[in-house]
Amino acid sequence: MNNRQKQEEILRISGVNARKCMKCGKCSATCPAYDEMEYHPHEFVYMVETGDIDRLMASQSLYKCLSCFACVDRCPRGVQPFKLIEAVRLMNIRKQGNNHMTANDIPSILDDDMPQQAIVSAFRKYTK
Amino acid sequence: MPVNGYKPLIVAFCCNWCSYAGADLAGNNRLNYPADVKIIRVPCSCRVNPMFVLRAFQRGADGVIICGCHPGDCHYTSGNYFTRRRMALLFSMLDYLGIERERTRVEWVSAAEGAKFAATMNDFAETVASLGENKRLEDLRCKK
Amino acid sequence: MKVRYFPGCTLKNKAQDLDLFARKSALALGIEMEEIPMWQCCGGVFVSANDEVATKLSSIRALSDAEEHHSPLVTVCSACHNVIKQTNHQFNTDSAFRQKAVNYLASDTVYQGGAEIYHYLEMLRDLVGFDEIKKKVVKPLTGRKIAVYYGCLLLRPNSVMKMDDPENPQIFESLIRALGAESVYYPMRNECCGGYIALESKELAEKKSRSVYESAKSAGADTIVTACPLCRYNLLKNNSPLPVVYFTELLAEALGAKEDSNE
Amino acid sequence: MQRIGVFVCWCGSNIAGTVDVHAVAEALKTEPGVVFSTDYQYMCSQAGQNIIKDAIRDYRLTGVVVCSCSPRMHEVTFRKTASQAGLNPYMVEIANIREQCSWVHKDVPTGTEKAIILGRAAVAKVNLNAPLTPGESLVIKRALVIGGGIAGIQTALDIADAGFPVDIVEKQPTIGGKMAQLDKTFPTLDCAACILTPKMVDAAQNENIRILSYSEVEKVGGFVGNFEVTIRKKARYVKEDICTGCGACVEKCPMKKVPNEFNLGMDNRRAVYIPFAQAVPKVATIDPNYCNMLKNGKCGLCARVCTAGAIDYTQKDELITEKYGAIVVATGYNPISLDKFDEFAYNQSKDVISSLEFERLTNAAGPTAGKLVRPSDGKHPHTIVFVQCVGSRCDACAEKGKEYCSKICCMYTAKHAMLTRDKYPDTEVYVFYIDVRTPGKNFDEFYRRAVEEYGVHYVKGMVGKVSPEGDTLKVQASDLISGKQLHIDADLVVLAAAIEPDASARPLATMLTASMDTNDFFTEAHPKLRPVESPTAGVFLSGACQGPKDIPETVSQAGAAASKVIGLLVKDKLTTNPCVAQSNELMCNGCSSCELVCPYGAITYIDKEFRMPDRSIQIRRVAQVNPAVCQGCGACTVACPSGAMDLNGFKSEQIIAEVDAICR
Repeated sequence: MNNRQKQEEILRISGVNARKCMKCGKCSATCPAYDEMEYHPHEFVYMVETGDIDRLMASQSLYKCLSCFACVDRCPRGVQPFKLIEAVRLMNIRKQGNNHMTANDIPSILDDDMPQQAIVSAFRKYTK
Repeated sequence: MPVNGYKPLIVAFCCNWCSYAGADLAGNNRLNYPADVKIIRVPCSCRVNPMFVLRAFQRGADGVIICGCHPGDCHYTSGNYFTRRRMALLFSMLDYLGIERERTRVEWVSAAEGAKFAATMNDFAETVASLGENKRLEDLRCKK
Repeated sequence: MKVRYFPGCTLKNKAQDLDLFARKSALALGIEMEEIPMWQCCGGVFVSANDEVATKLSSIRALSDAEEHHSPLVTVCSACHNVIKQTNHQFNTDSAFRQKAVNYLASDTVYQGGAEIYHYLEMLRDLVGFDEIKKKVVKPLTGRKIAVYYGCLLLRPNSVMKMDDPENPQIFESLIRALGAESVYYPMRNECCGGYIALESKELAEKKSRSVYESAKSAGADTIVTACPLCRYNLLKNNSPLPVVYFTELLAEALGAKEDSNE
Repeated sequence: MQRIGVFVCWCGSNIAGTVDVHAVAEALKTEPGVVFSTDYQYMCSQAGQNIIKDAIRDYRLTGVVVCSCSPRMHEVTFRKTASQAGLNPYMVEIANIREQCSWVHKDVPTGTEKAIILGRAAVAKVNLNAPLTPGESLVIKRALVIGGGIAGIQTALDIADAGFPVDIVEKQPTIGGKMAQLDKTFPTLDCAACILTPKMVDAAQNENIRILSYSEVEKVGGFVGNFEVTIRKKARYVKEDICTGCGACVEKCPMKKVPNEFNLGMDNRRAVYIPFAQAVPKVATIDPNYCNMLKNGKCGLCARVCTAGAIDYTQKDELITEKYGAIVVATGYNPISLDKFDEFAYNQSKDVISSLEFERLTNAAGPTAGKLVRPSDGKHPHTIVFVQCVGSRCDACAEKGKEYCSKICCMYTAKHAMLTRDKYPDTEVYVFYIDVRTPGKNFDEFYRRAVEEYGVHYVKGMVGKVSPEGDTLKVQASDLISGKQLHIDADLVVLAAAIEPDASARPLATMLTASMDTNDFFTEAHPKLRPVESPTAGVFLSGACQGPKDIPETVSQAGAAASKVIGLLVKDKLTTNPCVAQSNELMCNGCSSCELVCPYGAITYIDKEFRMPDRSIQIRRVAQVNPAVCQGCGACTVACPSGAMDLNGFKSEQIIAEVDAICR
């Protein structure tokens, strides 16, 4: 897939219209994982809008998103940056061999109290 | 877009305040749509008597479209609401008579929506062309 | 009143208290919680991509069950509630997804999209009523200072969840007041604890959790109450100085159902 | 049979480029009724019009078809031409072969073929045209202005100055509107009260102006030149003509805990009150929701202390009916409710305030006598964060705010920031902006001064969350230029709330049959060329009811609306559109279907005597159209089951003739 096709695929599976963004930065103002990210939510939207996909797909920022939906709720334009982040992440892990985490990685980072919810969701979010 | 070279005959009733002005705007912006569409100006879409639509089909029109102001924006406050109800009834009756639903349409086009007017007409003309000629209601006695 | 109950896997394992006290309280309130037979894990997180179907089928099975029984579908875990409600929303608004999901399931009874989904809190508010609960309280939690912790999943995305005002919610506070305790306001009650990252980035999870419990503590709370097992785990794992308990436990306590025979 | 002349215009190459104009003129020659047909380069030019006039005389034409641009462009021109040559102007029809033919089709054969068909339809219609004569209606020389803010006051003053009587209807107990609540005005920083209150006094003293305060419009009937309006004058329980505004009653009223709406609830007033010192009319009003005497019949203190004897607890609402020639809408705006934006904690902290509240807090006549303090503890704030675009520029699918830019916020926020830094140099002031929009005379210079001379920190980015912790407000925001998430401990947060039309506008628009956009702003007759007229004749627009605008814009629009009103009121009579409905009494069966669908109430029923063929007299109930009220929409013509109702200029047989011509 070339960059343009990737861009179209991301927009398609996320259902997001990145052109709605008016660059106010409220998503980044609201993001609880901002400081851990290389590219921040508003940059995600801009990079998808302009087709700068490869750099985005290579970034660790994809796995810092907390899925808290705060950017979705507070965006004044209804852009839903979270859905873009998730779509880019899926583009990555849907490609064979691109899992962010494998089943073998899990036991070492597990502890006794960890609820099932965290483990199953890790499989949803990081592997395919 | 003629299908198999067939060019349909389409009558468009446009209200003076919104849709007719929208059609003018399409012209100002040089937005193409098929010449099969012929516009008749009426003061309000509610001036369109179901009789006019029947007459058009009787005389061989292949499609009839009625354009008015958006609901709530009628120059005469409520005319387009009458249109919406009247035409819903008429179209379902025409459907019963074998005039396909796709041959009739009500659309809201504002004076500012030149692009929408052209897009609507392109779409409608294409749809009607794909249905082919209207034979159901055509009164052959009217043909010379 | 009968409801269909989707407990979810965490409630069968690490969060058995959340489940147990939910059942006991329901009993005390005269609600019959019928566990959906052979329910399957919701997946823990809603995959927002609209071409993702398989991961959402378990939710649709649960929804279909509730529809079939003409009963509200009740969840207690925030994550299950979020996943099921978002799946239902997609089912009802995205016809391509609906078609695919129905094809995948190939079941005799096709889900029509009509299930009513209630979080346990919403059930208390909308189907029972907080005034009614207040009447049934036998051991009011007088003197307790409770910080309610919504987290993210109950409230957001608001366009789908529609539980309460996501920025200034009141549902949890109203319950706490109905139980006779004082509800302490603190601004971080609807901010993320970092739970989903707990597996991978302990530091970030710790930072976020700390900001939550410190906010609650400085507001003068003695207990944090939550509906989410992951929030509870995360806050406690990251050394919350305040106890973190499930809301169902407080409810059962106030209703006098906590110490009943353990069946 | 008509004698019709056809005139095909080239419009330079605009039409002639895609339409073979000679072929069109030639083809139409053979149409029934056509006795003359020609083409010319510019029909609308003097020379072109002369061709038409000459042909009318030479060929004794009874009808004219001009194949040219849109009738919306030159129908009036060609009707005038015909009338100058002695032909009834309504015998002219236009075939639109430019906007709806030559400009939208590419090749000559297609364009020509369609132009011929359109011309044919016009000819078929003219064959059935009948001469029409516009009627006349009288103009009542009195205007009504709805809303007594700066827009309404200015409009009323201008109309009154021209010598026409004006009534101002204001729903509050005083005129003055939003401007009365403001402290200073941008970009000149003159004090709002200093420039507004003299105008309020002028209005009160002008003998042509009657101020109906504490009143609302209840019903509107009639039409341009002759509206009949019912106004409800709400009971204020104080005789307006006797009250001297001394304030003794206010001082003695024991009911002290009524939220003061003039200060946006930041302090309290009494149950009997005068909104502010410069109120016009300066008359007390008793608030029936709080007055003990009105609620329980206990108290009566104000009546006892009123030496003038103005208090009247038995007063009732009064209905006034008055006739007007013109109506001006000046209903203004309100800031939106901030309930849906509680990420900014407006409902969670007293120290998060709206910009209008900030105006009151800095106003010398406000609740703090102009001292800028935190509403929660009365302390001086050291760090103030201003958030712009709260609720403005929201996408419709976000369902929270307004899609439009509220226009005034950038400038008043710059003003607030600048004035704060000027008066309290020890405060740090942050303004979070998405874009700073300052188109206006001296506007950008003003904003730059706030940054350059007063050291206001303008940050490109938005605030994500405000968390009240203890007595500070933790502000989490993004700084897009430095690429950082900022965390500011603020003492006061000021939200520039979007503005929306006043809630009274929508029901008023329904009464006036004036159109509104989806945001409830009144629509202009033409967005560029008729900006102060509503599409409904005789209804004019002044101020923010038409769209967000600042004071200078409001005042100029108010003046423009007044000049349009004056232009209408100087006329003694108006000509009316002759294209109105007409009922054929012989066919009418009196069923009332037409009356029910008429949006203007133009149709009434009368009992009329008919002489029957056997010379007997029969009395039948038949419809009658008032041509002065009818606007010519045609709804009734379709509703009529017996085919009695028809529309002049657009008769059923004419439209059918057009259909037939097109389908031939």
